[in-house]
Amino acid sequence: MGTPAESRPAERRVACVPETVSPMVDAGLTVHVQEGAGRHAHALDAAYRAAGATVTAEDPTAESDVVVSVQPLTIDQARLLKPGAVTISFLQPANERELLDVYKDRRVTSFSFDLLPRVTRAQSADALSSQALVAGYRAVLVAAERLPRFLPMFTTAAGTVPPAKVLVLGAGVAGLQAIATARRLGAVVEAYDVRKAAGEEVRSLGAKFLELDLETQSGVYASVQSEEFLERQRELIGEHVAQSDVVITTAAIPGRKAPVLVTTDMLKAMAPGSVLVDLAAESGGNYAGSVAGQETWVGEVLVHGALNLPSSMPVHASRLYSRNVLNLLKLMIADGEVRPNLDDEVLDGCCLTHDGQIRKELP
Amino acid sequence: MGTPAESRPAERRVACVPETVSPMVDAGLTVHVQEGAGRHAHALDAAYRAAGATVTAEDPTAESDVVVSVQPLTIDQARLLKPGAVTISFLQPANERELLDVYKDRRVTSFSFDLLPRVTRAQSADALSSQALVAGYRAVLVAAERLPRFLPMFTTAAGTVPPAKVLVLGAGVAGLQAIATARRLGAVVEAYDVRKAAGEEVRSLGAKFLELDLETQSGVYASVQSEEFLERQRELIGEHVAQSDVVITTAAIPGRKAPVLVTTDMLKAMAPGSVLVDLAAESGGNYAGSVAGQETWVGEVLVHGALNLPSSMPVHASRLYSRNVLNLLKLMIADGEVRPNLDDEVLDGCCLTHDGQIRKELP
Amino acid sequence: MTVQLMYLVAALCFILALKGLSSPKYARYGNFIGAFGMLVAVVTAYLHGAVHNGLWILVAVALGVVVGIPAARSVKMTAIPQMVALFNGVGGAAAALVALAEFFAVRDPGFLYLLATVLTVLIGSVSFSGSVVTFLKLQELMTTRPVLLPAGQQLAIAAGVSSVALCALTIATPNGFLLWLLAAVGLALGVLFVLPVGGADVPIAISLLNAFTGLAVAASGYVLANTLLIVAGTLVGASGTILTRLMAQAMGRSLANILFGAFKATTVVAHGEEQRTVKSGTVEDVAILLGYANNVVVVPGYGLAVAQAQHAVRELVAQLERRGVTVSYGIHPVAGRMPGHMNVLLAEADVPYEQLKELDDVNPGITSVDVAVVVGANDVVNPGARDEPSSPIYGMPIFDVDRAKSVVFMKRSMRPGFAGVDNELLYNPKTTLLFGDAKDSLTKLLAAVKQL
Amino acid sequence: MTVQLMYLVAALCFILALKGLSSPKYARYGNFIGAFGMLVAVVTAYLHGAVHNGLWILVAVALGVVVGIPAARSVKMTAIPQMVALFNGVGGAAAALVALAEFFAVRDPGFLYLLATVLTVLIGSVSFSGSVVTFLKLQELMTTRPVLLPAGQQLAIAAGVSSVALCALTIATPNGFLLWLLAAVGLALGVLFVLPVGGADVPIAISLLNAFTGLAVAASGYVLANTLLIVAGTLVGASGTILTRLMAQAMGRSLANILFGAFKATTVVAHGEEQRTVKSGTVEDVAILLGYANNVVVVPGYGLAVAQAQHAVRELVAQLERRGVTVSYGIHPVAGRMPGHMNVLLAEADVPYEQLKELDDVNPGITSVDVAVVVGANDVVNPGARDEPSSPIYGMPIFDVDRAKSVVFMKRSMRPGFAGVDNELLYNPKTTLLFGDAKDSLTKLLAAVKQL
Amino acid sequence: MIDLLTIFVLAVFVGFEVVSKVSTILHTPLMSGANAIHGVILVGAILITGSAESTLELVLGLLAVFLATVNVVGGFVVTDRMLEMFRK
Amino acid sequence: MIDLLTIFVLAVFVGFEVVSKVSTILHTPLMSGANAIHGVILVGAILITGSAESTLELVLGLLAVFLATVNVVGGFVVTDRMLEMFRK
Ligand SMILES: NC(=O)c1ccc[n+]([C@@H]2O[C@H](COP(=O)([O-])OP(=O)(O)OC[C@H]3O[C@@H](n4cnc5c(N)ncnc54)[C@H](OP(=O)(O)O)[C@@H]3O)[C@@H](O)[C@H]2O)c1
Ligand SMILES: NC(=O)c1ccc[n+]([C@@H]2O[C@H](COP(=O)([O-])OP(=O)(O)OC[C@H]3O[C@@H](n4cnc5c(N)ncnc54)[C@H](OP(=O)(O)O)[C@@H]3O)[C@@H](O)[C@H]2O)c1
Ligand SMILES: NC(=O)c1ccc[n+]([C@@H]2O[C@H](COP(=O)([O-])OP(=O)(O)OC[C@H]3O[C@@H](n4cnc5c(N)ncnc54)[C@H](O)[C@@H]3O)[C@@H](O)[C@H]2O)c1
Ligand SMILES: NC(=O)c1ccc[n+]([C@@H]2O[C@H](COP(=O)([O-])OP(=O)(O)OC[C@H]3O[C@@H](n4cnc5c(N)ncnc54)[C@H](O)[C@@H]3O)[C@@H](O)[C@H]2O)c1
Repeated sequence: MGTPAESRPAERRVACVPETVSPMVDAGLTVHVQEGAGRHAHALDAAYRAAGATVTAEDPTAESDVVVSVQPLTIDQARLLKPGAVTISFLQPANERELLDVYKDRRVTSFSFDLLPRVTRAQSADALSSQALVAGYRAVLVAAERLPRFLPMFTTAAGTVPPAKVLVLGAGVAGLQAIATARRLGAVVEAYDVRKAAGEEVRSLGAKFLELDLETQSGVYASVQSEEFLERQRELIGEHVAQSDVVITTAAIPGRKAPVLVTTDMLKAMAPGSVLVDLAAESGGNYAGSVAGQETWVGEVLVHGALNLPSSMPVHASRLYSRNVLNLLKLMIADGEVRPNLDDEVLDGCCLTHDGQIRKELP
Repeated sequence: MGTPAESRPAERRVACVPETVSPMVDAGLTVHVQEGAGRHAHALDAAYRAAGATVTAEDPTAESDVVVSVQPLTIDQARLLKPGAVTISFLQPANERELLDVYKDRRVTSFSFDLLPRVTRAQSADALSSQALVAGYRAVLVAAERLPRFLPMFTTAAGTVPPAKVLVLGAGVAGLQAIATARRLGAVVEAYDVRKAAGEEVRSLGAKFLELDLETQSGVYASVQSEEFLERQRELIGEHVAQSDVVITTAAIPGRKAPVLVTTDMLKAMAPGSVLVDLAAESGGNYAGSVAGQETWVGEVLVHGALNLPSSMPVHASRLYSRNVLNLLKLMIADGEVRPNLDDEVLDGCCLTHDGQIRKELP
Repeated sequence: MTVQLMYLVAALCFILALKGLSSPKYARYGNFIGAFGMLVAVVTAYLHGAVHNGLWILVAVALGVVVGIPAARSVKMTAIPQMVALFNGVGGAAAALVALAEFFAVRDPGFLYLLATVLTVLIGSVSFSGSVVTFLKLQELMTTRPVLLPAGQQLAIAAGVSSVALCALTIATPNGFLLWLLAAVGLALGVLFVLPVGGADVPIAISLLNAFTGLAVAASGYVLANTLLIVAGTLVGASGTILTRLMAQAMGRSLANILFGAFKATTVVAHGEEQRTVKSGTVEDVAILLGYANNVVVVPGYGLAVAQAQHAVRELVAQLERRGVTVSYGIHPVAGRMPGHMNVLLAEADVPYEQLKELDDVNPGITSVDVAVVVGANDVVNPGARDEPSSPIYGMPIFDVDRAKSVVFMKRSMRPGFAGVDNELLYNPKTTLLFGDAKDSLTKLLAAVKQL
Repeated sequence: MTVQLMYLVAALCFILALKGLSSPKYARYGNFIGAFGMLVAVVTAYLHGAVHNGLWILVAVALGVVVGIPAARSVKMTAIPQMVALFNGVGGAAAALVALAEFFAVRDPGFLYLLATVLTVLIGSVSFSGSVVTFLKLQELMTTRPVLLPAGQQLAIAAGVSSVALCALTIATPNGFLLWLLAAVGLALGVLFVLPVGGADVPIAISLLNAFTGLAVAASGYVLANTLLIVAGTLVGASGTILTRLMAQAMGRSLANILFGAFKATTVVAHGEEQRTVKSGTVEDVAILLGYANNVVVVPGYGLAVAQAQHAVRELVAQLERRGVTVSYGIHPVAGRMPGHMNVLLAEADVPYEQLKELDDVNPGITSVDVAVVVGANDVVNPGARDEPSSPIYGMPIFDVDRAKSVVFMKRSMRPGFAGVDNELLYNPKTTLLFGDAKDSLTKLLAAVKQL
Repeated sequence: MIDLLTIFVLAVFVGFEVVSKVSTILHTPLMSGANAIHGVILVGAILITGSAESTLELVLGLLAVFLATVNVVGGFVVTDRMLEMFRK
Repeated sequence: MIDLLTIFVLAVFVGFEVVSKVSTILHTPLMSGANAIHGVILVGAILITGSAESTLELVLGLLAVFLATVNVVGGFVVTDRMLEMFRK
C-alpha cells in the first residue's frame, strides 16, 4: 500500500498516519509512505518508520497495489498507477472527469468516500462524516476569531455583554457540530434544516430549531429543492439572519450545487462586524457571493468562504481519515490480499471505476 | 471631552463608544469624537452623532478639557493639550518617560488605568481587569485555531480523539478567563500560580491546580520572585508543559518584566504541533523567546507572542473600556465640571502627573 | 398476667418486624424480630395453655418443622411466590380449623362469638383453597391463563350468596354441620375467586389472600378472646390490604379492577406486540437494583440528548458513587446523531473524562457488571447487530449489555431506534424497562436512590 | 355502647389530625379534623355524663370559650409560642384537678387506680407550673437567660425525691391532704425544672411539657376508665416525645443534654461572635420556605463556584419552578473572582440566559421577593456597602436582599468574604442561615422540596 | 387491664409513626395541635363534674372544665392561625 | 368488647402506617413476612388443642397445629432467603 504526499494545493492532511500503520501491517499489507507526506500533519518520517512503514524518497504510487490519498491523485500520478491497482480517496466525481477516464483506461479500481453508502455497517469508514465533524468545529472557531465580540455572555463591573447569537443553516453532521461548539462557547444558537428529523436533533443539542412555515422533507438526505421553495425559505430565514451575530451555513445536497440561502440584503441588515462562515463555499456557496478560500466584506459584514477547513486541523483530521481508510480497506482484504468484492453493498456503492468501466452515472 | 482616533499602530479599540456618549452628556460633558475614531470597532460616525456627540474632522485634542484614549497619546498630540487638561488612558509609565515630561510641562493632569488601585470601589473603572478578560478569552481562541488538534474529546466511529490538555500559567484575571474558555471548549485544563488563593479560584472553575512543592505567596498580588525561586519553579513546571497540547502563559508582576517560566527545552519536549500563547510577550514574555506580535516555530511547537489581544476583539473590548472610562470620569465630575479630587484614594492612586509634577516614582 | 405480657411483647415484635421489613436496610432484622416474637408467643402458649395433649402438640409442631423448613430451604428462587401462597393457604386452613374446634368445645355461644367463628371459618377456607389454586397456577400444574368457567360468574355469585346465608343460619341456629358446610362453600368460593385471575395478577391475588388470612386470624382472636391473635391478625390484615393496593398500583392495575375483574373475568393481556412480554419495573425497583449493585455501566444514546438528561444522569451517577457503587459510562462511537454527540452532552454536564469508557474497555468485563443502564440508547446495544447476519445493522460493534447480570432500559415506548430494527434485548428476561422520558425517569430514580 | 363508639370516632379523628398536621399539604385539614373529633367527644360526654350540674358545666365551658378564643385570636404571631405554653399549662392543671376531684368521689380505690391518680396529679401540676414559667420567660416577664438558684440542683433533687415519696405514701394510705401536698410539690418541681432552661431551649421544654400533659391525660384515663382519654393522651404523649426529640435534633442539642442539662444547669450559650445571635435553620425549614414562596431570587457568589454547585442550584430552581414558584438569578457584576465567573458557571449548567437578572432588574422589585437565596455570596449582598460610609466596600452597588421578605444564606461558616468585611445581613432577623458546603445544602434542599 | 395496656402500646406506636417524618417548620404547629388534643381532658372534667356530689368536687370539676375548655378552643384556634401560611 | 374494637382500630392504623412507604422490590418479602406472622394462629391452635376434650377437637386442633407450624417456620425461612440480596 502506498501513501504519496498530497500534491494538491493547500492540502495539509495525510491519508495514513503512523497510528494506523501497524493495524495495516497486521492486516497483511506492506506500507510505503512518501518522504514528508505527513509533514503538515506533524507526522514525522521517523514515526512512520517506527510504526513499521517504509519511507520512500519517491512517490510510491507506481509501485503500489493500493494507493490511498485524501484528495484525488493528479493526472500525472494516475498515469503511474499499476493496471488493476486500487485507489481510495475523495474523488469528487463531478469535477474529475479526466482523472476518471485515466482510471478507466488503466483498469484501476477506484473508491471514493463521496459515494460511500451511509448504512450502519459503513459508519466506521464514513470519511464525509469524520471530516464534516472537523469542519463544523473549525467553522465556529473561525467565526469566533473573526467576530469583534464575545460569544458568551458576561456580567462584569464594566457592564454586561449579551451572548452572541449564532444561526446555523443546515443541520447535517457539520451543522450539528457547529451548533454544539457554539453552544459550548456560550452563544445562543438557532438552527434550521429542511429535513424533518433535524428539529429533534437540533433541540437535542440544546439549541433552538427554527420552525418555518414550509413543507419540509422527511428522509435522511435532503433532495433538490425547487427555486420557489428556496425563494420562500430565504424570505423566512431573512429576519433571523439579520438578528444574528454569526451565521454558519452548511446546507448541501449530495452531488449538487449548494442551495442559495443567504442574500446580500440579509447580510446588509446584520449588525456591523458580524461574520458569515459559508461551509458550502466549495460547492457554490449558500451565499452566492462567497468564494472558497477568500474573505470578503459585504458592507460591515465579513464573509468567510471556507475552503477545506478540515485541512486546517491536520493532525486529528488525518487521524480520523486514516482510520476511515483502514476500515474501508478491511472490507476489501481477504486472506491478506486486497480483493474488493463488489457484491458487498458498501464497496459497490462507493466504487467508481472497475475493470475498465465507469460504474456510476455522473451528474 | 474629546476622543481622538487612536494613532498608535494596530490599535483597533476606541476609548468612547456610542453607547456611553449619552451618559457622558447626561453627566454634563460635551463629547467630541474624531472622524473615524470608531471605525475599527464598527462604531460608525453616524452612530456617534445619533448618540449626541459631535464628530470632528480634526483631532479634538487641542480643544478638549478631557482627552480619553486607549493607548497613550503621541508626543505630538500631547503638545496640543490645553494646560491643565485631564487625560485618561493606559500610560505604561515605564515606557513613556518623554510623554510624561510633556504632561508635566503642560501641567496636564493625567490618569493611567495601569495604576488604578484595585479596591472594591474602583472595580467598575478597572480597565486592566476588563481588558484582561478579553485577552484571556482571545488567547484560547488563538490557541484553538492554531492547534492542529481538537480541544474537546470525541468518541466517533472513526476512533476516539482524546481531549487536549491545556496548561495555564498565571491565574490572574486573564488566566482565569483562559481556564474557563478552554474548559468550555472541552479541554482538560491545569493551571498554576504563585498566589495561594489562586488554588481555590482555579478549582472553582473546574480545572486542576498544580500543587508545586514551593513556598507560595499569599496576598492579592504577586511580588517579584528571586531567580532561584524561578529556577526551581521551572523545574517543577517542566514536565507539565511537556504533557500539554496548549500552554497559555499570563504570569505578570505589576510594573515589572514578566517572570520567565517556560524554556526552549520544555517546548522541545511537547508533542509536535503544540501551541504556546504568551500573553506576557509585551512585557518580556514568560517564554524568553517570544516576541510580541510574532509567531515563531520552536521545533514543531508554535509560539504565539500575543500583542494587544483585546484589540483583536474591538467591539466588546471598546465597550468595556469605554464604560471604565465613564466610571472613572464619574468619580471626577462635580457639578457638571471635571474637577478631580486627589484626596480620593482611587484618583490619587492612578494620577500620574498633576500641576506640573510627576506624582509617582517610576521604575 | 405474665402470659398476657408475653403476648404483648410478641405483638410488639410483630409491629417492629413489619416496620423493619418495609425498609431495605432493616428488612432482615425485621424478619428476625418477627421470628423471635413468634417464639415468645408459642412458648408462652405452650407453657400456659397446653394443659392436655402436650406431647401430641409437640409431635405436631415437630412434624410441621420437618415439613416446613426443608420446603422453604430447597425451593428455587423463582418458585418462591407459589411457596408463599402455599404457606398462606395452610395458615388460613389452620385458622378455620381452630374456629371449628373451638366451636365444638364451647357451650352456649353469644352472638359476637358466633359471628367471629363463622367469619374465621369462611375466610380461612377461602384463603386456603384460593392459595392452593394460585400455587397450582404458578407451579404451572395448571394453566396460568385466566380460566373462564362456562357460568363462572353465576357460580361465584351463588357461592357468595349461599355462604352469607349459611353464616346467618349458623349464627341463628348454631350447628356443627352447618359450619362444615360453610367451610365447604368457602373452599369453593376460594377456587372460583382465583380461577379467573391470570398471569401477572396472581401475586396480587396472593397478597389479598394473605390479608384475608390475617383477618381470619384476627377473627379467631375474638373467638378465643386472645388479644395477641387480634393484634397480629389485624396487623397482617391491614398491612396486607395496603400492600395489595401498592402492588396493584405498581403494576398499573386498579385493585377494584382486579377484584371485580376476577369475577367479571376480564382477560389480562400481556404487554408488548405479538403477545411477547416485557418486564416493566418501577422507579423503586430500579433504585434498589442500582443502590445495591457493585458495578454499573451507563450506556447513553440519542434519547439522553432528546431528553436533555445529561445533568440528571450525572447526578444519579454521583449519588450511586456516594453509596460506593462503581459506575462508568459506555460511550458508543455512533451513539446519538452526530459524531461525539455523547461527548458534547456529558462534557456539558461536567462528567469527568476518565469515566467515559469505550467498547473495548467495557465489553471484556461486561459479565461482571451487575446492572447495565441503557438511557435512551437502542441500536448501539441491539444484540442483533452481533448475532443476526440478516439484520440491517449486522456488523456494527455493540455494547454487549445482554451479557451483564441485569439490564435497565429507559425509553418512552416500544418504538425502535434510528435503524428501525426491533431490539431483542427489550424482551430479555434480564431486562427491566423503565418507560418514560429519560430525564423524568432519572430524576425520580435519583430521589428513590436517596431514600434507600 | 353508642357512647363508646362515639369516643372511638373521636380517637380516630385525633389520629388523623396528628397525621394531617405532619404534612404541610394536609396540616390545616388535620387541625379541623382534630377540632371535629373534640366536638364529638365533648358533646357525647355532655349528653351522657352530665347527669348533674349540666348548667354549671355549660357556664364553665362558655367562660372557657370566651377567654380562650379571643386570647388565641389576638395574640401576635411572634407571641404564639408562649400562648401555646399557657394552653398546655391549663390542660395539665385540668388533668390534675380531674384526678383530685375523682379521688374525692371514689370509695375504696385499688392500687392501679391510685397509681394512675397520683401520676395524673403529679405530672399535671409539673406541667402546669412549668408551662407558666416558660410563658413568663418567653413573654419576657422574667429573664430569658437560664436562672441558676443557689442550690437549684439540690432543691430539684429534693423535690423529686419527696414527690416520689408522697406518691408512695398516698398509694399506701389514700388521703386527700397528701394528694394536695403532692400537687404542691409537683408545682415546685415544674418551676425548678424549667428555671435553668434558657434561650433557645425553651420551645423544646414546652414540647416536653406538652408530652407530659398528654401522659397525665392518659393516666387520668385510667383513673376514669375512659379509653378515649387513654388513647388521646397516649397519642399526644408519644408524638410529643418524638417531636421533642426532633426539635432538639433540629437545633443540634441532644435531648438528654437538655433534660439533665436543665438540672445540671448548663448554661446555654447563644451562637455567634460577640454574643450576637444568628438564626440557623434546617434544610426542611428552608425547603418549606422556598416551596411555598411565590417569588424567589437566587444570588450566587464565589462560594457557588468553590462548591461547584452550579448543577445543583439549577436542579433546585427547576424543581421550584415545577411547583409554580417564579425564580430568577441575580448576577452581580463582581460576584466570584473573575469577570463573568457566574456566567461561566451557570452557562455550564445550562441555565437559560433569560433567567439571569442584573442589579437594575432585581433591586427595584426586591420588596416583593419572598425569599432571596444567597448561595455562597457575601460581599455582593452586604448592606454595609450601601449604608456605612466607613466600610471599605462602601459605594459598591449590591443586591438589596435585606429588603426582601426573607433571606436564606448558604455558607460554611461565619467567615467574611473577599473584602474581609463583616456582613450585617447575617444577623438580620429575616435571615435564615444554612451552614455547610453549598452543593451539599442545595442537594439536600432539592430532596426536601421534592418531599413537600 | 391488659387490654388498656395493649391500647396504650398501640397508641404509642401510632403516635410515633404518625409524626416521625415531620419537617421542622411544622414542629410548632404540630406541637400546638397535639396540645389542643390533650384538651380532651375536658371530657374527663365534664364526666367528673356531671357526677359530682360534694361541693369540693363540683368546684374542682368546674375549674377543670373551664381550664380544659381554654386549652381546647385556644389550642385549635392558635394552630389554625399558625397554619395560615400553608393555605396557598 | 369496645376495648377489643379499639385495639382493632389502633392495630389497623399501625398496620397501615408501618408499610405505607415500602418500595416495590420489598413487596414480596414483606408479603411473605406478614404471611409468617399470621402463622401466630399457632398460638390459638395450641390453646385449643391444650384444652381439647373430644377426639374431634383433638384431631382438628393437632391438624391446625401442624399446618400453623408449617406456615410459621416456612414463612420465616423463605422470607429470610428472599432478603439475602440485602445483606451487603
Ligand atoms: N453518531 C452518529 O454520528 C450518527 C449519525 C447518524 C445516525 N446515527 C445512528 O443513530 C443510532 C444511534 O444509536 P442510539 O442507540 O444512540 O440511538 P437510537 O438507536 O436512535 O435509540 C434512541 C432511543 O432513545 C429513545 N428515546 C428518544 N427520546 C427519548 C426520551 N426523551 N427519553 C427516553 N428515551 C428516549 C428512543 O425510544 P423511544 O422513542 O421509545 O423513547 C430510542 O429507542 C445508530 O443507529 C447510528 O447508526 C448515528
Ligand atoms: N468578579 C471579579 O472580577 C472579582 C475579582 C476579584 C475580586 N472580586 C471580589 O470578590 C468578591 C465577590 O463577592 P462574592 O459575594 O461573590 O464572594 P465573597 O464575598 O468572597 O463571598 C463568598 C462566600 O462564599 C462562601 N463559600 C465559600 N466556599 C463555599 C462553599 N463551598 N459552600 C458554601 N459557601 C462557600 C464563603 O463563606 P464561608 O467561607 O463561610 O463558606 C464566603 O462568604 C467581591 O468582594 C469582589 O470585589 C471580584
Ligand atoms: N446512518 C449513518 O451512518 C449516517 C452517517 C452520517 C450522516 N448521516 C445522516 O446523513 C444526513 C446528512 O448529513 P450530511 O452532513 O452529510 O449532510 P450534507 O452535508 O449533505 O448537508 C448538510 C445539511 O444541509 C441540509 N440542507 C439541504 N438543503 C437545505 C436547505 N435548502 N435549507 C436548509 N438545509 C438544507 C441537509 O438536510 C443536511 O442536513 C444527516 O441526516 C445525518 O444524520 C447518517
Ligand atoms: N479587588 C479587585 O477589585 C480586583 C480586581 C481585579 C483583579 N483583582 C485581583 O488582582 C490579582 C491579580 O490579577 P491580574 O490579572 O491583574 O494579575 P497580573 O496580570 O498582574 O498577573 C497575572 C498572574 O500572574 C501571577 N504570577 C506572577 N508571577 C508568577 C510566577 N512566577 N509564576 C506563576 N504565576 C505568577 C500572578 O500571581 C497573577 O495571578 C488577582 O488576585 C485578582 O483576583 C482584584
